[in-house]
Amino acid sequence: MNQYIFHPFVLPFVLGMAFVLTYCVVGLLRIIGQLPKDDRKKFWRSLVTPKTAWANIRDLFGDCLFHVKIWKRNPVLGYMHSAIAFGWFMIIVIGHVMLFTLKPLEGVDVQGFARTFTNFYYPIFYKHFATETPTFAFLMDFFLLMIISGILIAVVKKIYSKIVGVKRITKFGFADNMIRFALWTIFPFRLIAEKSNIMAFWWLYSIDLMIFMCMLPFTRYMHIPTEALFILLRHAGLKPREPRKGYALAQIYSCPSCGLCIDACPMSVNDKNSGNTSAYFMKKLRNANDEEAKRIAETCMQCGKCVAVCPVSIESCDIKMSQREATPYTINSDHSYLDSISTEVEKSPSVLYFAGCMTQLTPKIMRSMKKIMDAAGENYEFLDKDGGICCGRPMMLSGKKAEARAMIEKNTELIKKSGAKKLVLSCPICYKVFKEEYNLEGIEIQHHTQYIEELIKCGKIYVERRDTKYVYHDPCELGRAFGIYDEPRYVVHSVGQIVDAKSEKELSICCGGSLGSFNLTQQERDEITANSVNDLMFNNPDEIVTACPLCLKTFSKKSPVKVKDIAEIVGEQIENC
Amino acid sequence: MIIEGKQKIWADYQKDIPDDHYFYVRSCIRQAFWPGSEVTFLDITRNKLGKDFYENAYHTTCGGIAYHSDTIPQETAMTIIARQFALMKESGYENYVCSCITSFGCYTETLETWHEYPELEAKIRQYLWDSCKKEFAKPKYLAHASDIIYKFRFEIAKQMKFPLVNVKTGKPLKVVEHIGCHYSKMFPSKGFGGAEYPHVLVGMIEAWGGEVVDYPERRHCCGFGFRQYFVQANRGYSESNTHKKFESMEPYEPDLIITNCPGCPYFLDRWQYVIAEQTGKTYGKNGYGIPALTYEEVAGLVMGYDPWDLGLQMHQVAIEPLLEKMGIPYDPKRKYQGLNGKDLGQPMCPSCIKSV
Amino acid sequence: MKENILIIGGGAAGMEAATQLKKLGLNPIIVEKSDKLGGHIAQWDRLFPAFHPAKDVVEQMLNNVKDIDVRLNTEVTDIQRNSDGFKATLSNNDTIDAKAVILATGFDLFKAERKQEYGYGIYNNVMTSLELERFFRTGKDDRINNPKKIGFVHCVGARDVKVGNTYCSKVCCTTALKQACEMKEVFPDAEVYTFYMDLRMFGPGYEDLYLKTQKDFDVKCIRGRVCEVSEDMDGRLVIKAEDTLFGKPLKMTLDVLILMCSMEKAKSIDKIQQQLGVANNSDGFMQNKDMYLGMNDSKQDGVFVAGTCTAPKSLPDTIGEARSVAVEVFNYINNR
Amino acid sequence: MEFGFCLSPSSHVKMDTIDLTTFNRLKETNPDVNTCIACGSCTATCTAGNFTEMSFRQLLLMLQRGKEDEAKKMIQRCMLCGKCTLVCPRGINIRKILLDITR
Repeated sequence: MNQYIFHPFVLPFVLGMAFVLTYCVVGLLRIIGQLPKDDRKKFWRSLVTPKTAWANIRDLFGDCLFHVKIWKRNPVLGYMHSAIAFGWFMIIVIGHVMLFTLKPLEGVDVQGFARTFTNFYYPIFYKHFATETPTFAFLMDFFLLMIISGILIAVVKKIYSKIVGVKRITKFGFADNMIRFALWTIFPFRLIAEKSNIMAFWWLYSIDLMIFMCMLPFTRYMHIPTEALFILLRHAGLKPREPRKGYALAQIYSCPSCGLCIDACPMSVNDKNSGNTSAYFMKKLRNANDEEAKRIAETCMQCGKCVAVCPVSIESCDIKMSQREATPYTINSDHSYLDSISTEVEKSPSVLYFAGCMTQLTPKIMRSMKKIMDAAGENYEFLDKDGGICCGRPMMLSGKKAEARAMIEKNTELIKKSGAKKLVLSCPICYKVFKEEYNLEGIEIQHHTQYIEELIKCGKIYVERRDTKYVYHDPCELGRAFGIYDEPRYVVHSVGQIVDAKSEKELSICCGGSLGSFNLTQQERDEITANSVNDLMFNNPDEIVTACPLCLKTFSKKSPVKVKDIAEIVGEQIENC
Repeated sequence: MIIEGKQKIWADYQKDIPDDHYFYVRSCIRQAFWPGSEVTFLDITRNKLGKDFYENAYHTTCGGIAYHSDTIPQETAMTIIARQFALMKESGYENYVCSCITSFGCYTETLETWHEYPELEAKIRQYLWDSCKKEFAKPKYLAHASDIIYKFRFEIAKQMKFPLVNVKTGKPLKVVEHIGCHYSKMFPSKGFGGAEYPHVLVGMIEAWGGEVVDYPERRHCCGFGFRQYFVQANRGYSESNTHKKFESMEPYEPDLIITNCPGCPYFLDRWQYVIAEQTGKTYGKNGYGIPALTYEEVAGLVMGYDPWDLGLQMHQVAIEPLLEKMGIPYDPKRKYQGLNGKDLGQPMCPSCIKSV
Repeated sequence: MKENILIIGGGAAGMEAATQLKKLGLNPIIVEKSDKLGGHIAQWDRLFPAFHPAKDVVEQMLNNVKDIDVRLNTEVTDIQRNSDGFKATLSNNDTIDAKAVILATGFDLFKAERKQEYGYGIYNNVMTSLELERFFRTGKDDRINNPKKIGFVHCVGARDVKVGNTYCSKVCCTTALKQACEMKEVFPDAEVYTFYMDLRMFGPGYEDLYLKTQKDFDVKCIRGRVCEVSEDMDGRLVIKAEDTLFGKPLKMTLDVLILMCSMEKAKSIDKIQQQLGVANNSDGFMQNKDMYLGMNDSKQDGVFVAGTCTAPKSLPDTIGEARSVAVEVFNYINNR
Repeated sequence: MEFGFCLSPSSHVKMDTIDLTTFNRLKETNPDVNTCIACGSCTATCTAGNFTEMSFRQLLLMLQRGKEDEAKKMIQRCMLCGKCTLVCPRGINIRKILLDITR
């Protein structure tokens, strides 16, 4: 047998590779198996539907190899990731291409299994076994250096993360540190081995690979193989049902613990709370630390910013919700008293206005809405002028979907009975649940930002412009949840000058008042609010405008300038026409 | 317990009452409940102490029951009282003593009201004249019959045959004192010892050799409360009051309860039977209850009156264990015989509480 | 200008007024009936709201009056007005001629035994706030034996028509919470209850003390006046009160009950007050000229009032009044 | 024997014997349960309280007076809307406490 085709140092690699492949296949089957039946069907169908199939291919390359999302956010980190991922991918591909085009095994007396076995490791250690053409040599060296350049950045990032614009990185345990060290050293070893052909380095290279692959399933680097599956599942349009099964499990393993969400999370303004961010949540889930996972899930404000910045698009908010749903409480809700509430309506309005609980605490929004609707000559009615029924969203936020139904049904009944064709809401918290959970066919649901924009655009109201500099705060459940960014800005622009906040739109920082969190103390919330206000004050606006009664109430406590609702500034500048 | 503290209060709440020449009025319900008590009182004061206690055959109720049951207005009650005072005046007495605590409360309340509102007194004077053509004088001194026994407690002690001592152990009997609410709770200065730590019964117990039990619910009402008792559905409240007191005194293992009100001994006595029926619980030893006696009955016992002459067979709770503790001889056969020796017939004996 | 100013009372008000008058060039003379200066505050261990040692304050005040003529163990037995001011005869037969008199006679603590239902002087384990301060100072009191349940009753002798005091004694609420915290410090395992009618946390830092009392010391504040105290077989106290916020009566056993006694005007000054013609107000405290601009003036020329002889006051209030009375007296002497 | 009446239960809260397990457990995770000043803001603003007897102020007292069953019954009315938490002058995290009670 040709001495150049086999050497014992390939064995560690082969072992590692065999292990990781087995693990991945088993994991894959497990995840698919855990999917509820209808989800599984959806998944198979998505693989053959051209639209999703194309999206799959696009994202597999774009996200897994080129890391387009990270590039967009931070080119240095983008380069780091794509250098390593794409470089590695390329040397594997080129290695195999070389195997086929140069046919180095041709004429060697290996057949059958032995042949396959040799194919398996040959491209990884090819330089020890054969020489290549200059083109291949150049390509292989080029990508190897590319990987090493990425690793260099990674080392620098580890030592001084601020240099790449990251304030906080996830804190890792022993395994994660160890595998990272293995990853960092694989390619330098390979470079030295290839250039010097010293056996020791080939051994080190192979052992490093084995360490990396054997540890892979137990560390964050598992995201590399899992992400591919996650992309497919995501495109199939699934939702996590249980916090540690099926789709959620795929997400858990896809989380690279990169920690981008740590800086993004509004809670991180307090160092103590940076441990309550999504990266750690996913880690706790992965480690099956249910107690902690539960606690973090209930501390989260559900603002969605971690999802917005996640390079892997992990739906951590949804997983946290499924975690909340999985927590058994015995609240035994009894809302039967709602049955006795009369559904009689005095008049039949065309527009029905539902202020919501939070707006009841900010009556100036209601007053402004009344003024606006009067000015527009609308035939409207207030659904909850004498105190209404909660929309059900807060109950759902606590993970009690079934308990929320009684409220949803009663409100639905009240709304349908009114005969209105349009429902206007002032509270984005309500808006979300009305949009997602209510069955109000034939009734248009609008947040008042959209409604006012419409009134202005169609000339039903005329707003006199003034000289005030406004900054607009995007409420989480209006902005990130529904992408309603332009309507409010149009409205604010109609009233006065609009300046940017430091973080805008999908990066806007939660006010801190969120009903999503159960555990945050008032003091912790105040810190978040102060930070968010600072961000809004970036361009020294005269007034802060928001479109959520809860944001309004929360900011008002901490803001150095006046805080107003969008309806309020319109109400102030309104003229009948 | 700091006894000096109590003594200081007792010294502060002493009232001035004469030691002789009283116009005595009876209680409506005591005559039915404890027929021996008032007789004994008069016998002790007149014959044993040699005092002048006059009783007028024409005196009536004070109206207290009707007044507290909201069936007559205060003016009516006051006119009835004015008539009693008129009888006293006509009989030539100035000192008024009543057997009933409710009456004592009503008299005190009336006199205090007249003091504060003289126009009301004038009005009542007119009412009395219009209705009976009588004129009244306010008593110079008003006393409750227990005040008299309290005043003469040491004289009684001198004639004492059976002190409140357990003859078998030689130890003083443990005695619970229970004061009628209307004795001093309304006007603390009108009762010996005031409202919080009344001395009227404590003084008797101590003078006669007993040991006073001060238990947490000592101040609590026996539960009579006219409106509570008169309506059957409300009697549970009445019973519950008594129950609360017994639960509180139980750990002290009292031998005897001494009272100065018509209703209290009645309810403290009879409810023990009802509680035993309903809950199976008795508060004395060996399935007996705790005897609840009037102060006259206790005075009579210590002075050596025959228990059956005192009317102790009228008590639901068997009195015999107490008599045995005190070493008082008694003839079991005479228990249910009338004064003339005629057999009155034995009452049915409940199974839940021992009655003999 | 070395006019004599007679100050009756050597408590916080008297000492502080004397200190200021001396600085203003007058000659204050303090007549104090007890054997030392300091009044009630000298019997206190720590002061609300910040648990500041009372000793520090008292020592500083004592230091200030080092050079001042102080007559201890002495009472004014007679005082006569003359053309020159006042002539006071003391219990040691000395006489003092003074241009002006300051009444800084302070308060008597309400005699807790007057509220008979609380059983002070009858039940072993009922004590007053003052006695508790003594416990904090000396660490000794027979009534306090590692208690597991401790109760405080507010408004003892205050806001109570039955004892003739309809006024609020102002400082007892804060004192009660302070003492409750201190009890919790000494006996961390004990449960501490305060029975209040209203919690009047009127000064700076007082509300913070309230929050601390609830949150850090886990003192349970129950709104309702204790109405009845009795002793059980073990000598523990059985109390009854209504939890008025819950709307139900409650009953509990306590190991020690502390009565927050109110302030009453000191009685020992009645005769002198009468001689000077200074009347009492409806609360039984000395009447001042008016409660806004004339708070330090009595209605009599040359007679001034300061401190708790006119109404219940906190220590800072008293010191403030003592300083203002000094200015009033100074102006009075100068304008004569 | 049938009397037509019976002993009525005492209305006294017997502080010596009540069971405070739930409240004490609650206190460990939410020390602010102690800080209620009974102002009643939570009750006044309560969405469910508009239709029912729901009152968080009372509910806390129920737990402190050993009426856990009543408290748990009252919680059933709650909509968890969070207005109470927003208006509480002591900053008590009421929604969390409500959930924790049921755990």
